[in-house]
Amino acid sequence: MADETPPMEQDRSLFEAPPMGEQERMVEAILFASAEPVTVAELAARMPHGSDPAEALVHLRKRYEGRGVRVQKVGDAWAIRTAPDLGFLMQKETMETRKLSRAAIETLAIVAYHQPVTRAEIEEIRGVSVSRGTVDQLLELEWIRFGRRRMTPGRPVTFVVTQGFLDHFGLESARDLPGLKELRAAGLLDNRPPPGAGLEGEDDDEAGDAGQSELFED
Amino acid sequence: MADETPPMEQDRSLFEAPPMGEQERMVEAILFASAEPVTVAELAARMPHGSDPAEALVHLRKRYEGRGVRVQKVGDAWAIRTAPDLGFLMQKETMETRKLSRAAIETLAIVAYHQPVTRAEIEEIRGVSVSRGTVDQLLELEWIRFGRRRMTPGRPVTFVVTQGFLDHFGLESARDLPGLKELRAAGLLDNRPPPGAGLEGEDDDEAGDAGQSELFED
Amino acid sequence: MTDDDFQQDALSVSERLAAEALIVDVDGYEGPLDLLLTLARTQKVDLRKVSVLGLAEQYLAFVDKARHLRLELAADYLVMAAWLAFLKSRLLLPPDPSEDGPSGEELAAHLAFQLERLQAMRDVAARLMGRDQLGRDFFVRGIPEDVARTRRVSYTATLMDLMQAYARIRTRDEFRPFVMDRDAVMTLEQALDRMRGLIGYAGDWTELASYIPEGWEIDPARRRSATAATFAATLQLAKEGQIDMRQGETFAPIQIRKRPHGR
Repeated sequence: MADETPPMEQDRSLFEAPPMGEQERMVEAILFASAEPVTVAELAARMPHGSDPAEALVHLRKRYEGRGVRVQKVGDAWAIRTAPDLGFLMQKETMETRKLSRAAIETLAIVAYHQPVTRAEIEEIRGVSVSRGTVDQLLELEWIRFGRRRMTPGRPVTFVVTQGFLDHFGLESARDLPGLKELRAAGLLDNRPPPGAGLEGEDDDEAGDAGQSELFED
Repeated sequence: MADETPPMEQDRSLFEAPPMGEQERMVEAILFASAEPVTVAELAARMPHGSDPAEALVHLRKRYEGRGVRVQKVGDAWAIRTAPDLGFLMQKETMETRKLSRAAIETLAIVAYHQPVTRAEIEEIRGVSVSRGTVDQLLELEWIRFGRRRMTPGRPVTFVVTQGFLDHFGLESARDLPGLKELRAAGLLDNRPPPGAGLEGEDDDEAGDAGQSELFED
Repeated sequence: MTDDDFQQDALSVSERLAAEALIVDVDGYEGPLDLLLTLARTQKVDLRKVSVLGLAEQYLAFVDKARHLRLELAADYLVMAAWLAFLKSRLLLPPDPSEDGPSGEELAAHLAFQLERLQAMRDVAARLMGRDQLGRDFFVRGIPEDVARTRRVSYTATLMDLMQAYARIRTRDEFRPFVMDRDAVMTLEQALDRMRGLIGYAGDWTELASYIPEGWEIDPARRRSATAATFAATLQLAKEGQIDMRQGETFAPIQIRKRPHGR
């Protein structure tokens, strides 16, 4: 076998093909990591010279019999797939993820930084009105919830962020959100002249509900 | 083989949890299907009522020992990853990773070994200020995130490493960082304030963030 | 003889090059601590046994050489030099019991600790980067399963998105001219712009109050501001000779009209 080896092959191929157990491991790893089903020819091209991926596949296929996943032929290629009887477990995997809209993410950011905050205050900070859909979406995602009513005329409801929000963003508490100064230090803000008077001033009229604003004094 | 079982699934879960062999298959299927690590809680939520994914994981992990892929712990989650010794087969899958600067690598190591750590502490250890881009890059890679605020004057935010960091470097937890024990034993992870840092007191444990930067500022 | 001369020259040239190389390398150091660590390594001893006094002398000699070659050193290098000179004197002189503050030994021990710690972090950083890495040595599932049975949409956002959104809102605010921060204020410029546009239609005497823009006449604060601004604007236009103004008596309505030969 070694006689026929082209002179340019790797050193490894000058010796002999790896043992079948090793070849089986290789096929397993390649099938697992490949983004598409892999043909026997492709397997052979990627494995050390002299390997026999077809035989390794037979062993591997047998090894996965009755397991939670199985080695399956797709056209003339091979892939690892979930056992059909376990398909019901995959329902969560079918979720389609989409980015939040800019309006939603800005509203969420304001709730997180200024909670408890009323809709009117959100609108004041964003400078545009907040559509019902945006708030509904954040409520539905369970990232914000209703807080206490504000003891001001009209007794408006306030919004606060939820534990689910903290979990999603990997925060231990909303107080750990970085302040302006830290955002700037992390390069998330352009280096602009320091703010003379930030939003705190506008919101401070209700001392009891000042919330987190004290965190952002630069 | 069990192609016709799905309708039975629901009924069965009303009575008892599936046998452990079945649970192992389920965990196997879920972990195979997901590119991201899956927590035990997520596994439990997706498996029939009464399942014990933690125990199933012990069996599954053992089953994959020495195989082409392995069951790996990542923080409090689990994932299947190819065996590192087979990386040479995977040139096709290799992603072009952004080359990290020396400053970024050192900053990452300091966050990992000293976490939770403030920016001032990072600067104290490196002896130079940390540029905006460095922290920004590590945040963007999702290798570090903001941790709890330090309850010291100024309440600075801290940085900690993420699950993504553990996953990337194949670590079960931050406790498994190479050389961590030796560093700790040598006292090199202590927060040791410079002598005479504060005139107020010599209580070494309550190290402020003033740090050695004063050395360079006089 | 000539050979000797030649050799001497060659030697001094290479010496000079070596010295310059050393200095030019200052740019390659990440601050004085990095430079000190490099110098400490040339002592070829365990970092825990490094001679801080010797290190201080090495550093001072280095800075001296840089000065000699008229190379500019960043301020923090010079600050460190001053501090090390101070440390050196503390280490050499017998301790003065009347003096406050840490002893030279304490300061030296802390510097040694810093150097050892920095070196340790560099070592573990190298070990960390030497580990098998995801996407390079080991790999995730290439075909994450997606059995399209129940399709649910889940919205996602990262912490970066959140912080960038907040930063965006906040910077927008920082940049708003401060007069705009109070929407109950009309500026002279606004009023002037408005009046210039309207004055062409004022052939007859009209009351100044009728020029208050819509939406400004109800809220008292807004009305006050708009009146003041509009009045100031008419004074300006009168001064420019574009309008005439009159007032029947004190507190009577002010009236204006376009000057017939104006413009």
